[in-house]
Amino acid sequence: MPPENDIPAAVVAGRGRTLAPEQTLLSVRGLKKVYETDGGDIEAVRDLTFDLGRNELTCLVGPSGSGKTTLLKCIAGLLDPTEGEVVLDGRRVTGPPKKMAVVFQEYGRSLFPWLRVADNVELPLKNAGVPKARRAELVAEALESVGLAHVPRSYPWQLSGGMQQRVAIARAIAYQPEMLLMDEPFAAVDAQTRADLEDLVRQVRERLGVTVLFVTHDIDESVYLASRVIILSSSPTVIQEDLVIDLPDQRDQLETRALPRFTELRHHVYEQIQLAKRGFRPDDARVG
Amino acid sequence: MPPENDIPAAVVAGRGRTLAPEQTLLSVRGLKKVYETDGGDIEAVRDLTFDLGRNELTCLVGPSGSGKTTLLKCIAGLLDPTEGEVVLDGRRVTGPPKKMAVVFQEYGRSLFPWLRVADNVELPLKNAGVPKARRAELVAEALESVGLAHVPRSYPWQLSGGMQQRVAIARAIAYQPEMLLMDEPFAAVDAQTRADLEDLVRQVRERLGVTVLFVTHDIDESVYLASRVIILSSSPTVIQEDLVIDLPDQRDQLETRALPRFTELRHHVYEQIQLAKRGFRPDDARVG
Amino acid sequence: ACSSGSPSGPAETETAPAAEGGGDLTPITVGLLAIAPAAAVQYGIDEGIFEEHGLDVTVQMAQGGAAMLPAVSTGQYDFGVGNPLSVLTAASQGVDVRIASGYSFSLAEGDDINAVVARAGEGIESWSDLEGKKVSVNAVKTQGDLTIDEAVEQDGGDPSAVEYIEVAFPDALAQLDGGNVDAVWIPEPFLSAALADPDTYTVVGHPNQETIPGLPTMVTFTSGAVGEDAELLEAWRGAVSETLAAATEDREGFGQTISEFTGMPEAAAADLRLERLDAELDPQLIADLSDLAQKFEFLTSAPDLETVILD
Amino acid sequence: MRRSLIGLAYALGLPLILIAIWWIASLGATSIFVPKPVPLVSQFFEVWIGDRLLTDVLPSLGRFLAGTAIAIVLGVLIGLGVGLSRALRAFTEPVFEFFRAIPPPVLIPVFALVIGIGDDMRIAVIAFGAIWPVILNTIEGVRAADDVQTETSRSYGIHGLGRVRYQVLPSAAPQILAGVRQSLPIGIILMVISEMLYASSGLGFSIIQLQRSFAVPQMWSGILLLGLLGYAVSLLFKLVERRVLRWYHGLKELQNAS
Amino acid sequence: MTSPAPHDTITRTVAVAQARRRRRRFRPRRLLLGLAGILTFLLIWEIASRTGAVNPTYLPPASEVLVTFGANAALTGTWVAVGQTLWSWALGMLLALVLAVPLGIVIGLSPFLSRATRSTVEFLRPIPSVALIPLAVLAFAVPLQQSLLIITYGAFWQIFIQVLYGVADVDAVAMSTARSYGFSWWQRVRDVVFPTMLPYLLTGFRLAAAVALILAITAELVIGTPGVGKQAGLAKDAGLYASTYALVLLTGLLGVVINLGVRTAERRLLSWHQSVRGES
Ligand SMILES: Nc1ncnc2c1ncn2[C@@H]1O[C@H](COP(=O)(O)OP(=O)(O)OP(=O)(O)O)[C@@H](O)[C@H]1O
Ligand SMILES: Nc1ncnc2c1ncn2[C@@H]1O[C@H](COP(=O)(O)OP(=O)(O)OP(=O)(O)O)[C@@H](O)[C@H]1O
Ligand SMILES: [Mg+2]
Ligand SMILES: [Mg+2]
Repeated sequence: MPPENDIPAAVVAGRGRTLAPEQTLLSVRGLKKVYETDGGDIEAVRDLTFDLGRNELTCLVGPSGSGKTTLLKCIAGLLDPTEGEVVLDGRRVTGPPKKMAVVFQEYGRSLFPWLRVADNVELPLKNAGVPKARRAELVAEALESVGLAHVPRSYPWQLSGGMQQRVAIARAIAYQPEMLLMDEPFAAVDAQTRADLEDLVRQVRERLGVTVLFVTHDIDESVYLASRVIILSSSPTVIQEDLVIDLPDQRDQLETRALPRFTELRHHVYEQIQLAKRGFRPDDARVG
Repeated sequence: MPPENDIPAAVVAGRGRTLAPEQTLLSVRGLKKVYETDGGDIEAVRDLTFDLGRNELTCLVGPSGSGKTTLLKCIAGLLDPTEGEVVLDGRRVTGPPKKMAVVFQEYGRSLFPWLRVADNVELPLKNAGVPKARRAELVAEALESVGLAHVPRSYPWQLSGGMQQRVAIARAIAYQPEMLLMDEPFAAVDAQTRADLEDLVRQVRERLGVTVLFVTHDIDESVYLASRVIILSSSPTVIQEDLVIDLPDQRDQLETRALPRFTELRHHVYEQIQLAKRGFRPDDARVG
Repeated sequence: ACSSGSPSGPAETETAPAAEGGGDLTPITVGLLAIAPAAAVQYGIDEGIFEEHGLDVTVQMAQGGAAMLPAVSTGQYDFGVGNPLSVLTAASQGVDVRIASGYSFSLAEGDDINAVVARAGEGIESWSDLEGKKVSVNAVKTQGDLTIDEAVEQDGGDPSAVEYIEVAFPDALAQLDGGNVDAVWIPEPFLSAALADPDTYTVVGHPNQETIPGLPTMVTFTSGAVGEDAELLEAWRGAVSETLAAATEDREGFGQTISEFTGMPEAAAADLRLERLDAELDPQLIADLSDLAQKFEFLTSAPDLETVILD
Repeated sequence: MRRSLIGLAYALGLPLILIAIWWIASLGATSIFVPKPVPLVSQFFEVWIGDRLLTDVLPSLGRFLAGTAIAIVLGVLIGLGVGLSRALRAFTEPVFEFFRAIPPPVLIPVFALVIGIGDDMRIAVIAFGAIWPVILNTIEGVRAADDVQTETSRSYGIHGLGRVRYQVLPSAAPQILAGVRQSLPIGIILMVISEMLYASSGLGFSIIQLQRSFAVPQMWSGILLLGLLGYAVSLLFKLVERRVLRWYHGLKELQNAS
Repeated sequence: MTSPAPHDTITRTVAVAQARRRRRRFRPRRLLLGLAGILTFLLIWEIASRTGAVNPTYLPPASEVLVTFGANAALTGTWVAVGQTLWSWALGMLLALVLAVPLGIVIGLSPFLSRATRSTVEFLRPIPSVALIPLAVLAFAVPLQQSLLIITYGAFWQIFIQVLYGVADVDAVAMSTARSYGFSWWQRVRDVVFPTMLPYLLTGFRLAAAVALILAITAELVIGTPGVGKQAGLAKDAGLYASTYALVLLTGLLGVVINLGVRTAERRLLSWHQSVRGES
């Protein structure tokens, strides 16, 4: 089933968009990941190819189990791909790269509960040998920018879920990455906080010029946030569609979401995911 | 700040709608709840009055900490109100009433992990002395209606979150309550499952003629689900608004949500909650 | 295909309670320690001597005098066989125990059955050489260290400078070899083992002979209540007296019983040098012991010997 | 104010009732084996405050401290090493299981053979007995390091010693301290037992001695002293643990409240 | 073997079970490594003794001890001693269980009783059970009774405290659920409290089993209650050093067997609980 009405299709079916080297920050080429388990091999990701441009905010959506987390971990250098490669800024990723930060869904487990908020944000800098004065500066700035300048001495677990997730974001910001990976970071926070955090992510990208790859389950969220949405097929995963979000750059929780174009895009992504869930795959389409 | 445009206001500011006795299943009158703690008294709920009609599906929304859970527990007879009373079907509630079932947010903790799915659903019936044959029938029916007829012998923790929550709902259905209380039951399940469960709740209400009081954080959800939304002020709590949802009775995840009226209602509830969060209270309005 | 025997030594025969008592025997329970002289009671039972005196004896093995005394005082056991100093200590603390008869005595002259032994050639030759040294005894604050203290003092040494360490008799020579202690107080049969090797060990002296020659090493005791029962007491004393005499007489048969009773190899039991066994008790010896114990503050108050020693 | 009074009433109520019952019940008792509250307390000071404090109590405490300190330090080091390597874990597991299962008192005769019967032996016995809970809990704690935390560390380039210091040790700390808590009473028990065999001084020795000389109230006061000691050690540990694991208790309280 | 933190036990049991299942993959390798560990240990022992690094009189080589161990296994005395040790262990455990479980449930379920007994429990619990040895000796004439007092006291607290934890761990939401469905008091105890408490009880039992064995052997060594511990002391006094070590080995194996036995029983008793099934 080809994409319908006025939504532009991916450049090549089953492939994400690729860019010229000078625009590209991250390239994923022919990525495949097979988990070896007791019960046999599980092919989580079959063949992914796409590029992320500098300062882009890309959302990754797809059915549960489609390998979004797997892909992110491969990019973060936390997992070795079975085939293919990930190239960051011209260098091939083999371990966790320096200028990359990851925000995990499980904020409760990703923050160190024995460290206070400021210490949590500071730890990666300390470990990287950043001088003390500079560290203090970066931490203060980062906490300021997520609106948590008032609680540096609290422990993470004394904060609400949304605040905890903001600490994790502050930690990532303070680390000054060029690339920020976020794996369903807002899945467990309430709707109101979620809206605030969404706007925070957009702000951060703008102000710091960071490139963001954002995994989410939530279709509305992906359309609202991204300048581009990559839709994954169900497992073993290929790219179902690589969709440009042609909404105005200034977004607003109420207004943007009320735009007819928003509803259209939302609807389109929803249908694509329903397709993916039902097992439709772009290569099937090409054959069929 | 009075409610705007074409949304009808509550009958009396600060009060919920009341009904004639013959239509009413549940009456809450002047309910007040003060928690006595080491750190002093906390007035969670100040003064709530409203009625629920038979077979209505009412949503309760309000800022975090506004006392939604407290109110629900008072209605369920799990907490004694400090003042005021709850009357179910003409009888005053003093302990957990027979024909009421509660579905908690924490499905993981509300299901008994040492019992299999079917046993979990069966246990309340067993303790209530329902004969074995009848029990088996009710359990099978309930599991069927939540689409879990295929996993009666599994343990709850072997199921996904959404499935677990469906078990909790099945348990409530099998118990054949006249009144079903649900406290943020879908807060922790993913968006797709959530949509399915929402439709399930609407179905159950229709088929079984049960009255539902549904607490949620999610504004979209409240508008989509309910025939009526009660918005609570922030703590100490009174009713901020009692809103009739005049959407068509047949609802659909994509179409209903795309209706302009839906967006309007959504927008309205959103603003009311923002107001509530900023501390606006209906009685202030009356005075100011 | 299990062979009998235990991993800690040769066969250990469970001491069976006395055979079915016939007629109108008085049933009594006697607490014994698993040491050679105590086997005499068993010998007397086996020989039917107690039965002749109208007593049907059940033997209870106890782990030490300290456990036996309370049992006797509260009537769980009717009689016990143990060292007199413990009895005096208990009595002075208000435990209701009475000495019923003599039992065994160290030898008043010649080679005594216990001695202090040191490593040869290390310069510990006289009592006063023990000053500042570690000496092992089987239990602190009993007859061993009491008589050694007195011997050291008589020799012009300072008894408070002797450090006593508790080491079980069988282990004592090994600890002496290992250099963990400087001298050991040991009874037979360990003493003979040491004497057989004069190149390694040297005897410092016999502390009992040094202080109270012929010191009673064990007595039989009972509670005040049983002590009132003149008939029973008479029967007991008669039986013990006869038993001890018979055991002394029949050295070979007694050796057999010792071997069975303690698990000691038969040959060793046959060669064992024994204390003097006698039911007669010279109250003066107890008085001397009491005085000595008070002198070294082993006893904090004087026991009333009139009541403690039954006549 | 009222609250703290109620708290006090709860804390003291039952103990006072029990002591009263004891006191009344022992009023008429004549047997010297029945302890009485008043002589017990007076004996307590008489027996333990004085020479015995220097010759018995303090040396005992010293051995206890030395033994458990060795156990804790070695235990954590070994536990860290073994916990971080799956292969080492498999390699040592059966041997550790076996050693842990040996009731430590039975080692006293053996240690007496190999080490002698001095203080080293007692300290070694205490250390040997107390080390297993520390080792095993440290291993478990290290092994249970949260995946997400580990991935966070890795993604921020925290590895090697830095990871041990910043992530592994703190996250295993609750479990390690749980091990320490188990090892302390074992240390006290072994302190006492090691003084009951081959001894010439110490708390355990004194108490056995008092029992043998039928100084019953004094012996009871010794039992009381051991009780107080155990109580004090557990109290002290709690204080230390509360400080070190403030974050952990805060976290737990919060979780339990919800 | 910590006292499980409240609330997340079940979840954690599941996680542990899953972790174990994951570990199973390495079974053959693990087994080999474990065997290698044992052999290495024995080898070091053998060498230490043979080279005289440790006086071989006092530390006979492993091979000699193992041979003695085998020889001992053929002696009835060994088995009698094992039987005596296990008998006092079992009796002590039984007594502790019978006392601790009902008391723990009753006290744990009543906020008033828990509060009122807390200070007393906090004081009595850390009293080292060996402190009671002299008391036991004076109070009872029969060695077995002396042992039992000490064993029961030590084991009691382990079980009692775990039962308290277990009762305290009953989930508030689970309890609310039960109440909202109108369960009676007894139904709540049976259907909610008991299943929640059971894993804790079994943990307590396992901890108590280890403590009880230690105390049984201690009593044998110090008081002289017949059993393996006494045999070990006697063997050493008699200079049978290889036999001493063999007996120490035996106590260790006894400990391992008891531990395994209790773990198996734990799995049996919780077999209704799927979360435990992965554990093997
Ligand atoms: N460690 C692992 N071992 C084996 N299989 C795994 C592992 N992690 C993930 N998988 C499998 O790989 C597939 C993709 O998993 P992944 O977690 O990447 O999906 P996802 O898109 O992130 O899903 P979700 O939306 O639920 O988070 C799934 O089939 C999953 O079962
Ligand atoms: N057991 C309690 N003891 C003391 N205060 C309580 C207790 N439970 C709730 N409260 C307080 O009562 C108020 C209302 O709490 P409640 O849980 O009913 O709010 P809620 O609307 O359900 O919040 P949320 O949306 O976060 O679930 C809050 O201020 C809360 O701190
Ligand atoms: Mg994922
Ligand atoms: Mg709530």
